[in-house]
Amino acid sequence: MSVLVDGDTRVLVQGITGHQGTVHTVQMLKFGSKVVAGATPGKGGSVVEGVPVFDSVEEAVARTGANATCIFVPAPFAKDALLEAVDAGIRLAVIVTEHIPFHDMLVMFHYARMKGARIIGPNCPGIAAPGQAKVGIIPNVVFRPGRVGVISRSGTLTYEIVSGIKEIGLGQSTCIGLGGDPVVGTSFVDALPLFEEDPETDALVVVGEIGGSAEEEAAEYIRTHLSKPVVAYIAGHSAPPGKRMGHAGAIIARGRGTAQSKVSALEAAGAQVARFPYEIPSLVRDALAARHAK
Amino acid sequence: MSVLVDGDTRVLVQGITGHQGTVHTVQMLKFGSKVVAGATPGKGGSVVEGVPVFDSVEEAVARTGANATCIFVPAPFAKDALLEAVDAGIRLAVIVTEHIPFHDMLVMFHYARMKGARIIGPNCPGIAAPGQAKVGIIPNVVFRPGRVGVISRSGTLTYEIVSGIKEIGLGQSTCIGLGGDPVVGTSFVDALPLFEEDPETDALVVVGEIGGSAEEEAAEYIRTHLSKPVVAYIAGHSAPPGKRMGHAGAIIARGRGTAQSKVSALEAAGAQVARFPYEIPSLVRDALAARHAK
Amino acid sequence: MVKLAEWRGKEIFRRYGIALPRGRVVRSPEEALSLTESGDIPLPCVVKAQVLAGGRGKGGAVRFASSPAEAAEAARGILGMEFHGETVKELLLEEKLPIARELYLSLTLDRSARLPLLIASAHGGVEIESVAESDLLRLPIHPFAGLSSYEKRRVLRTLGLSGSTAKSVDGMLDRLWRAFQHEDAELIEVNPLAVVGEGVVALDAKVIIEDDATFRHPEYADIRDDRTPLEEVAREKGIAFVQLDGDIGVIANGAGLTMATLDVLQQFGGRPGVFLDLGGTDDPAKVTEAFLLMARAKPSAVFLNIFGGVTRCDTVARGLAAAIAQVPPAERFPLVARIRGNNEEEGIAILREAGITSLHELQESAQAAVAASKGARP
Amino acid sequence: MVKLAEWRGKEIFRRYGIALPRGRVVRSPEEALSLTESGDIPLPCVVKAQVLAGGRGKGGAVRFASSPAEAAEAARGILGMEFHGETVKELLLEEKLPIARELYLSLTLDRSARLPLLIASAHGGVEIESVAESDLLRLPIHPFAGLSSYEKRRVLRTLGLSGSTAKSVDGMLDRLWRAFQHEDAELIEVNPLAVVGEGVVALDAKVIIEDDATFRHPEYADIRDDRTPLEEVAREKGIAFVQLDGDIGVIANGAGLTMATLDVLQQFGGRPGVFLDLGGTDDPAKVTEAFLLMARAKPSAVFLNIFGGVTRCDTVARGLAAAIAQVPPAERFPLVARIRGNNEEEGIAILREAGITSLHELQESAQAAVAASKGARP
Repeated sequence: MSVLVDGDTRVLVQGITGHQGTVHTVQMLKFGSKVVAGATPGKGGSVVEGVPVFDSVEEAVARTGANATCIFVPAPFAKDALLEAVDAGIRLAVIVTEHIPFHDMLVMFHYARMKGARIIGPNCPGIAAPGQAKVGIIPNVVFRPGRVGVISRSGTLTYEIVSGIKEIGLGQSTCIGLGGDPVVGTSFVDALPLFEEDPETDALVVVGEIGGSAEEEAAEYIRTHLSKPVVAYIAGHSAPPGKRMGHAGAIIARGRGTAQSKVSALEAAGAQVARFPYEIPSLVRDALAARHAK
Repeated sequence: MSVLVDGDTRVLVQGITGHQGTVHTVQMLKFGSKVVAGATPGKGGSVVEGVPVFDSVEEAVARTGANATCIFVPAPFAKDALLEAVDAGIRLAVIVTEHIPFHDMLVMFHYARMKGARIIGPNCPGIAAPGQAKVGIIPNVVFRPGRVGVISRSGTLTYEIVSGIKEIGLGQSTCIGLGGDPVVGTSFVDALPLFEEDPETDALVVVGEIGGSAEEEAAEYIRTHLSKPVVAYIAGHSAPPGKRMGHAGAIIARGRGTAQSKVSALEAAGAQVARFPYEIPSLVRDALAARHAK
Repeated sequence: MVKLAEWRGKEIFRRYGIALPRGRVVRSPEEALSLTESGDIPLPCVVKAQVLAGGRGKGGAVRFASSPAEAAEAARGILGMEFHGETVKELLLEEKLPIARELYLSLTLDRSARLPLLIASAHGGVEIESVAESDLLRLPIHPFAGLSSYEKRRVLRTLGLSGSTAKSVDGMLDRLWRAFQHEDAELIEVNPLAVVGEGVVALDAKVIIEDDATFRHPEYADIRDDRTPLEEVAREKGIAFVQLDGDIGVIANGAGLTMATLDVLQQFGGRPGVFLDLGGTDDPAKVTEAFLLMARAKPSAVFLNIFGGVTRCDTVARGLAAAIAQVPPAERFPLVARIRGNNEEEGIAILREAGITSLHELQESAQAAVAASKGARP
Repeated sequence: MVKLAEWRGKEIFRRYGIALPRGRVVRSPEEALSLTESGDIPLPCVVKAQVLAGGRGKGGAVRFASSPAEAAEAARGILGMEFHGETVKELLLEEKLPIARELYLSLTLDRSARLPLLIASAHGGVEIESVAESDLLRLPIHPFAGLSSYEKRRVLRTLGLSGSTAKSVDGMLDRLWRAFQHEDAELIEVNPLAVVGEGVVALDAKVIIEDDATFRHPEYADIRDDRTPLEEVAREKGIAFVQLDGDIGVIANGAGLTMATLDVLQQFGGRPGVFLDLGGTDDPAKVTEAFLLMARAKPSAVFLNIFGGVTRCDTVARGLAAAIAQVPPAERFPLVARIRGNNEEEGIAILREAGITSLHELQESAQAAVAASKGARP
């Protein structure tokens, strides 16, 4: 078992005919994902990398049984793409697109939730369960099947960390990149219970950033609900207050959301907090050893 | 047991300080309902018929544990009243107010559904379970505890029919007046399963009207899901096509929603369909006898 | 239900930027002559009766003119016509456009889904009821998401449009949706939506505004094209009053009970001619007014069937007793009364003092009313 | 994040009908003199520096004037001031109103709830961070329901208002909400909201527009009051470029990896001075541009730390190799490179040809970068 995706996940790629859509369709296929359909208005009937393309999501779902979507369409059209997917009955949407206005995302989030659909992202690398399926853009090379779950707000930093886990001979059950935008469809507290319940996951890596309070909320959840060991890392210790560090989410404001506040909360919740990314793999190994020794 | 309300129902009256609000608070109290609070902006601190009045629903809920609301506020303010109730955590709202624009009601309905709250009405007489609780305006005199469930789109016609059931010595488990507006929070197909599952209900009376397709949908549900006997009546056989008969819902358009279409559907579903209201009580008696004879 | 005449609907369309033919409302042949002579309305033009019923084309209420004289002649021919019970008092003069295709679009309510419903068809210009279901696109629109681009693309595929015509319809869909929501419409129908050159034009406009929303739209409160004069008086007094083809008057409370009462009367051979729904009231004066209004409709007999809830029996009885004294002898009619429910005993006592017996059963009282309408004394 | 100067925020407020003091932007003492002499700005008046930092009152960037000469004098005193790193170039001249009370209102985003958040306080005119939590109302507003009347009543109770002042705030809340939504604002803050007579007036306006929404609001795309010149150039080229206080340049991809890189450098005693987030790109030319931009910031050393995903290692290596050849000798600096991930081997090979060794570990490469910044050869 894995989290949210598995061998039965049938992936639709919205925006498959764009450059990124095509490139990552190839990568998803190489990973072993069942990419069953693409959707691009006006491009119905074409084929991209062996994947049939439809004009509408409704048609793609009807014809291929797609049950998850990976959205690459440009920001001004992302809201429409998500609504189309949700209305067509898709219940898992990974939104890779960046720069979606948060006012759009508010509507997307609450609409999807109302209809029982889950969004991962936007501005996220997506989700991957080695040996099962990948919906998103995390490089295939960093993975190796295993029993470590990874949840991260970052993109490339996640690759760095996941790769580090692989380099010491461990592997991942599922890795979710939540995205770093101010409004994300799935936050740490939404993702943590999925890993807690996943019998294939023995330990968790939580990768946070300064800004917002998602890590503090995660800490509270870890403290009260999580039985599995957690290794955490927070990026942005050295970031100057008030400077924008790239992600819209990574702003320190009003004395909340600082790296120190997050680290303290996570430590108080019993998580092992790494000071640097390269410390994570060995902390995970130690946590797994301690868990198995019990 | 009864349907939707019972002895633990704690009723809030929104618009309690208005004439209708006060009159029906008295009637609900006489019925035995626990009317625990009223809410009227600006009238917080006053007392109506022994019931404390609060400025906001939030305060009323916090202070009295109200878990159902009966809304009497005028149509232009009804949407706000409902949103306030739902946001305060109330999960059952009976809206007596008539003339609420359906565009407002669309927002009210979907917002309530999103938050897990049920609306009965608008423009409805509400719900009553004899011996348990009443939330609404159905005259107390027509009731008597018993095992007949009543679901109706009408107001006074419901009283007439419920009263008729009482006059032949039977009684009601729960009676729900759904309201006759084009958009109602609870329709026949929403209410039927509640009665099917209610161990206190042995037979059902369904009172419909021309217009819309709620009765046709009810027939489909009865045919496929209902084990209990159903006696039905449809008002409006003699109504001329296209004439508005009072309820915004009672318009015959496009050959759908005629009395004949509804009667045929209900008969095909196995319901006993009365031609006139005064035939209902004896049909119910027969249905109960047949059920008990089984 | 405020049904708007075509020209009023088009005024709304214009406010929302929906493309229309050039047109003007005229009320006389002279106006038609001068507007076409001056070139304000280009020729050839269309002259359309401003009535609410459909089927104007077949019924001779739409004519074409290619000269000012013909326009005046067409206006003369149509003005004053009786069309399905309406007298034509206004015409819409519009330029005649070169139509490539006729399409259909409407927005209405899907009661079951509790969602606005967009209906589109490539088969416009005919009554939509006659279009095969397979040629209709029915698209529910969620108010929380609004009309999405993907939904508009579905409409465009259904209509078989692309390029700049598609773009023109795309924009119109947004405008129709805005109008539907902001004007609290029950129905907005464009039939036909004409493809003219590279764009589209709304050749007709059917707009129905929700009665209940007129508190937000006082501009519609005065538009009442589809009511008889007595219905209009009743509306001003806040009484639901509908005229039918028969002779028995019915006063009841609540739509369901009113309809059931009509059904029962008809079953016993009666012909309901006017009915009046008191709704919920606790004002005897309103009951009095309603009764006097009923008298003006000159019924052969009146059946009063009240089940007291919000409207208490004693209120009705009091209003009725007061009214009876005020009806002029020439306007008197037989009355059968049945009052039940809240405060039933007080009501019956008040009626008894006024010389009226309240019957108990619906069946017997309906039979009595039918008999009275046919000359028997109740 | 497009932070708007007060006067720009107030222009938006004016468009939405939000009550403001009479005011004008001036850029010279002469303008201040003539506007007060002519009566366009009534006296007494307030002269406010148009800078983005807070604390203008305490910092001497707000002055009062009761004559035209005083207004000109105040303008002369403030224009050209350095205020928290900004040079004052514009002033807002406004009538001074008789203030009865100062309140606080803002709309922002509650990330956890994924809802807009309305914050209100009866304690306005001070930094909201200094107001006790118990004196703040935090009200999440659901976009599907909009700002409801009951929510506005809660705000009015919090502010302790009634009567016509309450009505004035009620209307303002609707307008602020509309502006928040329609302008795609991240923040709208009115502090203080002044009670003046029976109504309220927005004395200050802090508006931040979301960067990502500028495709809908091209009018904001050119407003860039809070960027350094190099940051501005980077923005035009679509590169995230931020200047800090140190001397080491960092080129990375992705916000998280960039921040982690800065953290590690600092840990080893380095002082990051500028960083540049390539984001996701597969265009070597963009990498070249970024590198040349970095050169203009004159770093003591540059640490390139790339984990290839969307941005492939070979793309980065190619762009980097091309750039190095173009850097003028005077602008050269030591470079430490680490490229990992997609197409890692190709990338390393390309760098090797350009004479650059890619290190493998983050720790060793960060240490090397710090050493290089302090004069050691990498």
